[in-house]
Amino acid sequence: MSERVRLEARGLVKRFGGLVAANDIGFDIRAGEILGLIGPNGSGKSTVMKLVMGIERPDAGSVKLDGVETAGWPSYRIARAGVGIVFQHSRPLHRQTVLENIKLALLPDSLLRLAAAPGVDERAREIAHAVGLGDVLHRHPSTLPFADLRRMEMGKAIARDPKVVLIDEPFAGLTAGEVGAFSELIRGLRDQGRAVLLVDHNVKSVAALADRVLAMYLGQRVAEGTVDEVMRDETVRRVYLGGTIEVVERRGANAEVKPPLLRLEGLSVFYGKAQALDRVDLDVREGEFVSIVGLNGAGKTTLFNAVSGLVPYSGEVRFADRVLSGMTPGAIARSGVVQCPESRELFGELTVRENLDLGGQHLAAGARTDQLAWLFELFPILEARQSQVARTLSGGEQQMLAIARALMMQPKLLVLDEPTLGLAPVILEQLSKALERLRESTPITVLLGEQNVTFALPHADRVYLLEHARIVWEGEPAQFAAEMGAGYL
Amino acid sequence: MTTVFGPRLLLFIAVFVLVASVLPLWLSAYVLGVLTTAYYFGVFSMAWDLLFGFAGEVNFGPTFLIGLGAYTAALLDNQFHLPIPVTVLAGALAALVGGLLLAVPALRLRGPYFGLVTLVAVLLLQNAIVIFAAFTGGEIGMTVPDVLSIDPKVNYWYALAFLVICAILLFGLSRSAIGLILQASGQDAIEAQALGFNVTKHKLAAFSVSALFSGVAGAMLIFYMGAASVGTVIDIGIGVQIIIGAVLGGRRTILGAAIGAIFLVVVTEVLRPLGQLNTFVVAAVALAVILFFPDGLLGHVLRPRESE
Amino acid sequence: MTSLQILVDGFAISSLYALAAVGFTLIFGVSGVLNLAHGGIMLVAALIGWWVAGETPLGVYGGTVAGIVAGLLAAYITYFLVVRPIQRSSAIAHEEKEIFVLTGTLLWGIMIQTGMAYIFSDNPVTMRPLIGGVVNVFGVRTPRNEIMIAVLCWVVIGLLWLLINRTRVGKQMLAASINPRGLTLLGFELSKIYLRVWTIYGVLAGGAGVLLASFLGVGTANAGQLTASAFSIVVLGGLGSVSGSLVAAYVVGYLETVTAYLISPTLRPIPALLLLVLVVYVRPQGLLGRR
Amino acid sequence: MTNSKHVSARLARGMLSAGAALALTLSLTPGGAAPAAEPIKIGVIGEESAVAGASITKAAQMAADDVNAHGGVNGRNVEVVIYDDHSSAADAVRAFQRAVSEDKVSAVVASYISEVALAIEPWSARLHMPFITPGAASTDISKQVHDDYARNKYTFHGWLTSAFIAQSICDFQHDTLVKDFHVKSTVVMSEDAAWTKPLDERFLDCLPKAGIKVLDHIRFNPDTTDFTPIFNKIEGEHPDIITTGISHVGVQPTVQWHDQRVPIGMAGQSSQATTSTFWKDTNGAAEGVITASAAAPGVALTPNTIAFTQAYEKRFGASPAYDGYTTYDEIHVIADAMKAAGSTDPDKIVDAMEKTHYTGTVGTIEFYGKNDLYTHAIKYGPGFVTGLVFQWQSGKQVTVWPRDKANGKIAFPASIKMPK
Repeated sequence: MSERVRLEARGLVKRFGGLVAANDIGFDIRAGEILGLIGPNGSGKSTVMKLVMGIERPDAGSVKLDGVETAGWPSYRIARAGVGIVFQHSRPLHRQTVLENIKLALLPDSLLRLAAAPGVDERAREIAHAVGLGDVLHRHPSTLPFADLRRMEMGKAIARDPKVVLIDEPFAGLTAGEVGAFSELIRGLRDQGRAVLLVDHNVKSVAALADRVLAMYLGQRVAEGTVDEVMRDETVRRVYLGGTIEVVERRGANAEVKPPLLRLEGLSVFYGKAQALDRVDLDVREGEFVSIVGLNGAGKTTLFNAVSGLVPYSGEVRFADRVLSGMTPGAIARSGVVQCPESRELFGELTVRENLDLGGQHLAAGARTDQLAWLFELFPILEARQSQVARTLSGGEQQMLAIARALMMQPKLLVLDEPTLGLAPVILEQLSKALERLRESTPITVLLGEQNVTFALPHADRVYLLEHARIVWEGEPAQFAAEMGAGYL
Repeated sequence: MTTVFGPRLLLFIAVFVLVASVLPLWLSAYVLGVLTTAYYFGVFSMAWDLLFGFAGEVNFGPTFLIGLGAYTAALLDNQFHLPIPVTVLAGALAALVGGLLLAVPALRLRGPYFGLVTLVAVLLLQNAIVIFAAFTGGEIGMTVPDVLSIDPKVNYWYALAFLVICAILLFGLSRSAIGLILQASGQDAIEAQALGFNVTKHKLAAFSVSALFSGVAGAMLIFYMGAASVGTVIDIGIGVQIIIGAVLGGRRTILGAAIGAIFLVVVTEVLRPLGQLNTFVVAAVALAVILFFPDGLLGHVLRPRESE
Repeated sequence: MTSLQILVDGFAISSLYALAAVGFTLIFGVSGVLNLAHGGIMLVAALIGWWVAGETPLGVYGGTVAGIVAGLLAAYITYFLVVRPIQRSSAIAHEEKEIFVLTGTLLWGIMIQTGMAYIFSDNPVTMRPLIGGVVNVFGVRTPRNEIMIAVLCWVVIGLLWLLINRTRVGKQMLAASINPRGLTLLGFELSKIYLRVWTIYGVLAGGAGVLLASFLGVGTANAGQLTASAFSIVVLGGLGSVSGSLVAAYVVGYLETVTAYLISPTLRPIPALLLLVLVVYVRPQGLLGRR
Repeated sequence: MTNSKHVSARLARGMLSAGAALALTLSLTPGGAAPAAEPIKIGVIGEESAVAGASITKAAQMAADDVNAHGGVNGRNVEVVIYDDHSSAADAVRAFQRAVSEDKVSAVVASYISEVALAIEPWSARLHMPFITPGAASTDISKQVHDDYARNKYTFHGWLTSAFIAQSICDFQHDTLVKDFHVKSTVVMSEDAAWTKPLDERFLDCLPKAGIKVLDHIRFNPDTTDFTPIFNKIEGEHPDIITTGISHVGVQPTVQWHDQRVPIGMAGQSSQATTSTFWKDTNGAAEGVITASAAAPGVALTPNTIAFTQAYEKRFGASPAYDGYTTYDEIHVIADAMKAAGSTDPDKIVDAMEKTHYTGTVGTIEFYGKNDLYTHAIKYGPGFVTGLVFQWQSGKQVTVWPRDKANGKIAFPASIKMPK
C-alpha cells in the first residue's frame, strides 16, 4: 500500500457532442492496489477507462504513468509504455489456437521481425498456465467455454507484463464458481505489484477485491473511498437504489386467483459460450404488476428479449395459453406482448407524433384517436412536444415517449425494461406517478425490469430477483425490503 | 519453417510443385498457356486476399494496382526499350506508390466507402489511359516488343516459379508475426492497438506488400501476353474475376485464393465450348458456391487445424 | 446562351440519374443492401421494354409497362435468390454479410448482363419516345420526350415522397431505415417491409431503365456503368439519404454537362469522379448523409 | 425471321450447347474415327453477343461450306473451329492458343476489335500462325508487320485501316456532298479512342483537300451517354455537315441527333450504323445517317456480292455486317493460298497470301507488301477495295458511293438543312 503512485489521472474531461461523458475525473492507483471504478450504465466509467488507454483522447486533463504524461498518446504507445486492458467483449483470432492468441500479445510491433523471438513460445505457455488455460493450449477459441475466453483475454493483457491493468466488467457472464477463480487471478495481479483498475457497474462484485472504490454517475464523481464507505454513501445508494425503499399497499389481492398470462419454464439463453439465462421459471398473472430486479448484466434484458422472440432460447414461453416460440417478434408484439426496451429504440428522426402513430397503426382509426388522447393525458408533456423530432427530446421525455409508443399498441402485457436508466431523480418521480396511474386506471399487466429497487418495488405485486442469470428470490415487495434490501447492492 | 506450414501442408506443396513443374512434359502448349495465365491470376488473388482476409480491407480495385504495374512496365518497354527486369521493377514501384495512395483513404474509411474509392481509382486509371492514348495506346492497348520467352514451357515455368515464390512469401507472411497482427487489427483494430500494435504501420505494410506483388505479377503477365490493354489488366471485370477467385477458393487462406483463381480460369476454358454462355455459367457456379459453401472450395481444408 | 443550354440539358439527364439512383438508395437505407446488380435490373427493363414495343402489337405503352414489370421481376429474383439467402445464411458470419451481398449481387449482375447479351446481342438499343417532336425552352431546342422524362422523373419522385412521408406504409419504411428493431417491437414484420421496398425498388429501377432506353439508349455493356453511377451518386449524397441522392444526382449531372460544354467532352466523367473521391475522403457521410 | 423467333431460337440453342458442353466434358477422349483425309482446320474467333462479331463466325461457316462444295483444298475439306472471346483480349489470346495447340488449326480469322487483334498479333508471331482480322481498323496492326516483318509477317489486316476509311469518306464527300450539295465546311466528331487517332489525322488532312473546311475537331469520351452538349456546340459553329468517327457509341448519338432535330447531317464512319439491326435499334432515328461500310445489301460491288448476301440472308435471317463480307472473302483467300502453296505450312501460306489477287464480295483483294507503309493490309483504291458509303433511308441501306455502284440518291430528312 505504501508503494508509489503508478497511474495518476487528473481532471479528465470528455465530451461527445453536447453530452459530457466524463467531467473532471481524477484518481491515483498505486502499485499493488486495486481501484474499483463503479457506476451504472451511461455513468461514464467506460469512457474514463478508454481515456486512460488512449482509445479516446481526453478533451482536458492529464494521465501520468509513472510520472510520464500519456494523455493524447495513441493507444499502442500507451500499451507499450505499460498499460494493459482486458476488454469485456473481445474478438479473438478465431482460426488460431489459444496459445497463438496469447503469443500475439507477445509479438514485437515490428515489420521486420517476421518470426517470433525464441523465448516467446515458452513464455506464452507460462502465461496460459498461469491463467488456467494449460489444458486447452491448442484449442480454437470458438470451442472454449466463455470463462476460458475471458481467461485468454486476461492472459493477453498480462503478456506484456504491464504496470497497470484495466479490466472492464471482470465478472460479466461468469458463473458464481468462475467469479471466485477470476477474483483469484485479479488478486494475483495485485500481488505481483501491478496497479489494477476494475471497471464495473456493480459495487458488490468488486467489493471483495477493491482496495478503494470510485463511484461515478452521469459523468461525475459521486463518491470515493473504501468499499464500505462508498456503499454507505447516500448519493450512491440513491443512484442505485433510488433512496429509501418504500412499499405501497397492494391493490386488490384477487390477482392470486387469476390464471397466469405469461409463464416461463426452464428458460435458458446462451450468447455463444456465455450463459445469459439459466433455467428461469417465472409467472405473470393477469392484471398483475411484476418486477424483476437485478443489477446490470444479471440477465433481465435477455429475459425480455427471449419473451419478445428476439433471441433464440431453450425452454418454453407461454402467453395466454399460446407457445410463443416459433412466432416472429412482430407477431408476438401483435398478440399483445409489447416490450418497451431499455434502449428505447425510438425513431430518432421522426416526430413524437409519428412515433406514436406507428405504434397505433394496428388499431382502428377511432380506437387510435382515443388511445392517443388517453396517452396525452397520461404524459401531458408529449402532447406539447408532438411535432418535435424524437432525437431532440430530453432523456426523460424520450423514455415517456417509448412507454407511450408501446401503450399505443394496447398491450395485454407491457414489458418495461429499465425505464429509469440514466434519468435524473426528478424525472423518476414523474415516471413513477405515470406508472401508478397506469396501474390504477387500466387492467394492464406489467412486467418491469429494474436495477433501481426503489423504483421497482412500490408498483409491484410480486418481485423476482435475478442474479447471474438465475432467479434467486421471489416474493412480496415488503418481504424483499426486509430480506434482501441490505445485501442487494 | 515447418512450424509455419505444418508437415502435411509442406508435403502437399512439395507434391504440387513437383507435379506442376513436370507437367510441360505431357501437356500441350495450349493447356500450358491457360495454366500460365491462371498462375498469374493466382498471384493476383493471393495479393488481394492479403488485404481482404488479413488486413480486413475490401479492395474492389485490385486492377488499379495490377494496371499500374503492367502499364508502367509496358510503357517503359515500348517507349524506351528498357530491359525487362528494369521495367518490372519500375512497375512494382509504381504499384507500390499506388498501394500507398489507396492506403491513405483505407485508414480513414470503412466498408462500402473504401470499396467505392478503390472502384473509382480503377475508373480514373482507365480514363487516364484512354485520354493519354498517344502514349498508352488507349483502349486498344499497346504491344510490348520484349517477351519473357516465346517457348510456352519456359513461360509456364516462369509463371509457376513466380506463383510458388509468391505463395511461399505471402502465405509465410500471413502465418508470421505480421500476419497475426494484421488479422488482429482487421478483426478489432482497437484491441490490436491496446495490445501495443501500431495498426496504421501494419496496414500500410499490408498495402505495400499486396501492391508490390500485384504490380510485379501484372508486369510479368503483359510480358507473357505480349500486349497490355485495358481489357487484359485493368477492366473492372478482371478485378471481379480476381475477387471471385479468392472468395471461391476460400478467403483468408492465401493458398485457397490462388487455387480459386486458377480454378476459375481453368473452368472458363473447359467451358469454352459453351461459346458465348461460358461467362454466364461460370458466374452462376461462383454464385452457387458463395451461397452454399460460403467458406469457399478449400476454406475448410486450408484452415489451420487444432492439434490436440 | 451556353449557360441556358447547360441549365436545360443538365436538367433532364440529372433527373434521370436521380430516378435511377433513388431506388438504389432506398433499399440501402431501409435494408442495408448495396445491390450491385442494379445496372443489370435496369438493363432487363430496358431491353424487355424495347423488345415488346418493337416486336409485339402492344406498342410503346405496352413496352413501357412490360419493361417495368420485367424490372420488378428481376428485382424480386435478386432479393429472393441472392440477397435473402445470404442474409438468412447461418454459415456466413454477421460482419461478412456485407461482402457476401456485394459479391453475390455482383455475380448475379454479370449473369444478367451476359444472359441479356446472349438473347438480345450487345447492341445498344433505344425505345421509340413516348412523344416525339421538339419545343423551344428558353431558346434551347429540346425534345418533348426529354421534357416528358424530366417531368415524369419528378412525378415519380414526388409520388415516392408522398408515399414515404404521407402514408402508413411509407412511415413504416422510414422507421425501418432509422431503427428496424424498434419497428419489430411495434409488431411489424420486417420481412414484409423489405418485400415492399424491393417492390418499389423494382418499379423505380424498371421505370428508370425504360426511360433511359427511350432517352439515351441502353446496351448490355452499360450495365456496370449504370451500377457504378448509381453507387457514386448514392455515396456522394450520403448512403441511404433519399434527398441526398437527389442533390447528388444533380451535382453529377450538371458537373458532367458543364465539363462537356466548357472544358472538353473527352474529360466528361472525370470531375465527377474526382469530386466523389474528395467528398468520400473529406466527408464520408456524403453531402446530406447523417451519422 | 422476326426478332421473337430469333430470341427463342437463341434460347433453344443455349440449352443445346449447354448439353453439348456437358457431353464434351463427359467424353474424355477426343477420339473418333479419322476420315480418310483429315480436314484442314481454320480457327474463327468471334464475338457472338455483338452483331459484327456474330457475322464473322456465320460468314466463315458459309465460306467453308462453299470451299468444300467446290472440292475443298488439296483434296481435303475445310473445317472452321469457332470460338467466342466475349470481346476480351485476354480471352481471345487463350482461344488463339487453344486453336493452335489443341485444335491444330492452320490459320486463324479473328475479331473486329482492334484491341483483340493487337493482342493476338504477338501470339501469331510466336506460334507462327497465319492470322487475319476481318474487321479491326487500327493502323498499328499493319504498322507492326512493317516494323518487324520477320517476326510479325504471319499477321494480315483484312479490313481497311482507319486511315483508308477516312480517305474513303473524304473521297465520298468530295464526289457527292461537295458536288451535289455544295458542302463547304464540316466539324469532325469522333470518340476519343486509339483507333480514331489515325482516322482523325487523315480527316484533317484530306477533308480540306476535298474542298471542305474543317471548322472544329471534337473528340468526346466513349462513355458519353448524353450528346446534347456536343450537338449544341457543333450547331453553334454552323458547319454544313458533321463528319463522324464512332464505333463504341452509335445508337445513342444517332437517336439524340434525331430527337433533338439537329439540323445538320451526319456522314462518316459509324460502325454500329453498318449493322442491319441499326434501324430497329434506333427506332428509325437512323433516317438520313450516312456511313462508310464494306458492302450493302443489293449492291454488286463485284459479281459475287449479291449471291453471297442472298445466301447469307437465307441461311441466317439477317444481312451480314461489314466484316461478314470480309470474313467470307478471307476464308477463300486463305483456302486459295493453301492451294497455291500446296501445303498448310505457315510460311508457305504467308508467301502465297502475299501474292493474293482474289475478287471476292467487297472488291479485289491484294495485300500491301513488305516495303509499303501498311504491310499486309488490304489495298485501298479503285480496282481494289474501296468500301462503299450508304445512307439509311426508310429502313433501307441505300448505297450512294462509289457512284458506279450506287443504287440511290442522297436524301436528307426535312429537319436537316443542307446549304443547297
